[in-house]
Amino acid sequence: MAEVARLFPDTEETKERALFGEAMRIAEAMLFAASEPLEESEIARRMPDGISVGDVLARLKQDYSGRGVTLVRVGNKWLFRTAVDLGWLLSKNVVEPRKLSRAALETLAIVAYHQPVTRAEIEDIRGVALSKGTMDVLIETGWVRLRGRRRTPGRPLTYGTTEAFLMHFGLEAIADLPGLEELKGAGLFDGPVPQGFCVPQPRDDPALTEDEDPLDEEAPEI
Amino acid sequence: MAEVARLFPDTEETKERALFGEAMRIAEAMLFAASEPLEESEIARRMPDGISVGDVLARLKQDYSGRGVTLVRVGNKWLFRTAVDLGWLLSKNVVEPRKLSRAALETLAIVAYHQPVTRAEIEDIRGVALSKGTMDVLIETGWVRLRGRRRTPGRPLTYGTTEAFLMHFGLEAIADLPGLEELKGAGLFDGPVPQGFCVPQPRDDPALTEDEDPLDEEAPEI
Amino acid sequence: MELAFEQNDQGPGRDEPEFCVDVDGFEGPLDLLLELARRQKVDLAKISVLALAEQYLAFIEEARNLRFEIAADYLVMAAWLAYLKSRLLLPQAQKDEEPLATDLAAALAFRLQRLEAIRAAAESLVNRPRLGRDLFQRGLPEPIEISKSSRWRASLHDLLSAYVRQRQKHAAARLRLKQRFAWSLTEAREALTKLAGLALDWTALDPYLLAYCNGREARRAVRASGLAATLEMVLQGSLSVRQERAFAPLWIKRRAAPAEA
Repeated sequence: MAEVARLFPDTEETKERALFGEAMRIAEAMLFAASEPLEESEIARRMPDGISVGDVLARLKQDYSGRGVTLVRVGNKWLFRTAVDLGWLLSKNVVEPRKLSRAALETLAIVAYHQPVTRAEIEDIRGVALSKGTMDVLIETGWVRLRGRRRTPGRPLTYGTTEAFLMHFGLEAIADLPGLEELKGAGLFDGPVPQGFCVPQPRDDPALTEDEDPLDEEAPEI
Repeated sequence: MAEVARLFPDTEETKERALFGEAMRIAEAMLFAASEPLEESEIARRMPDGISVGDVLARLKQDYSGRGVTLVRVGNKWLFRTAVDLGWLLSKNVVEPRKLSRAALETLAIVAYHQPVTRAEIEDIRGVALSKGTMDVLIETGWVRLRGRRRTPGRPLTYGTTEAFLMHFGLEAIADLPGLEELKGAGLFDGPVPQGFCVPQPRDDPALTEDEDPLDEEAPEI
Repeated sequence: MELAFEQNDQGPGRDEPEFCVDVDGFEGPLDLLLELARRQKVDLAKISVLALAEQYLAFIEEARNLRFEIAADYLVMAAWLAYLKSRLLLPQAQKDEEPLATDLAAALAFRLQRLEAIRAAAESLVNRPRLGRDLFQRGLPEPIEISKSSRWRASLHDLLSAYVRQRQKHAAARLRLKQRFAWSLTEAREALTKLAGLALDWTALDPYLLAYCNGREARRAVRASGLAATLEMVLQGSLSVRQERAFAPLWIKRRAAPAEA
């Protein structure tokens, strides 16, 4: 046989090349259809006689390199996988518009006008306890941030608004929040303005106030 | 811009080629990752600007022709699947598709070739009444669907095939039905019997035909 | 008659299996006719409808002789073929308003052709490479990950009216109502945390709590909230509580967290 091969080298080579091509097709189809990564030995079992599964897989891997899909080896198993840099194709970002709850909106308003403000102060103004979730939601919106800790017993956290807050509500600066007269003018009061009603001058200066300490290094308990 | 391109033809061409290559990678990754056939428009949405999705898919299809996995088109959708001749390799651990009864099979063929078609027309071709179960089985396979109602007395329901039908039988379009040309050539679609029943060509266009009404809102009686 | 149709249940006494007739084996009279036509071994287009009609009628007759129950469909077809046969045999009347017998025969031949064609089509359809049997989809699809993010909506007007609403309400409430004394659990916890920080040894709870009280109502509220907060802290392991007997004063003591110990 070896002699024959020497006599007709071209024919033999062509045949072998065809066989190798067929082996690659087989491995490709098996890997594509498999519902889990395939053992190399599993693929080897389907290879035509005399064809090395290692060669086939190496060649296939090379063929797929730089493509949208790549052939990867995990331990002794092989699988096709989306090229790493194309991962973005497989994720979809769905933005859901959501409305703030009334409690969150009211809390946000208090934070805006009264910042830096503590949870206890917010509760005092609203007259009801603040549920844990409300503050979480406001922090999630990116409109409220932890500023520091009030220099009082218990060192409660202080809250303030962010730049994103200004941006969302179309304010150039926090001082643009309307004062009492403007609020009245806007017809937001229904009935007479209560006695002793005053609107504080809000400030969102990033610098801490005199009675604020910086946040601790530890994870803050919000 | 065109002038610049003339000045630096290589650069422009190289750039475009790179962009096209990237588009091919994207289409390849999307189609590989998908569990269901993808709408061409879905792929088009992810193409870089100025790249035709049709060109990309045609090229990809060509690149994969003769391989273990091939890119095929079904209606307006595309999918990768294993090459036909390699079925033997993969059918080892496969659940045999449900075997259809002779009645169901013939009914399916009639629906495929004569759609949109009514139950009475099916019965006329087969020369026997259709048992209720037969149609139910076909609808359950997902290959046959209710299309609408024929605009004739009694407003009978019309049936047609689905995309799943095309996919299951490896057809790119309904016009690829085997033997369709012979059947048409033999004039078997437009004989004198039954009266007024003349279907020049099977069509599974979702749009209703002129003599079809949409299905009623009420639950259809199949 | 040279037709031989298999029958599942052959009578024990019957010696002529060739004559076993099983009408159930056919998908209706047209199917039976098609089978009979195939026996003529000619192109269906050139079939002798007369011969076919005679064969069908003979077949039905045979079945009746064997006392098989024959479905109405088959009998209707038999009646129609008997009519067709007589029309084909008799000369065509001049002013006959009925369709020509040859047209009827052609229509029948056409129907048989069509049925045969659709059968062949069905056959080639199911023998196509089929998905899940010969063709396979991606076995390991990579799912699209959908990450949901919220875009919060609120207008400046919403914000301002929320502010005014509560400030107004609260200001009004302050003027009109004498607020009922309440000591929230949070407050109680804060106070107790402070206390527990000090209570390295057993400390009586009551005197401390009573510091918050002025009046019976307040006393009750403080007791209730204080006790609830105490129990919560005991549950969390930050406090130990002791009571000598029912209604006796409560003693509390800070409990070191295990990690610190």
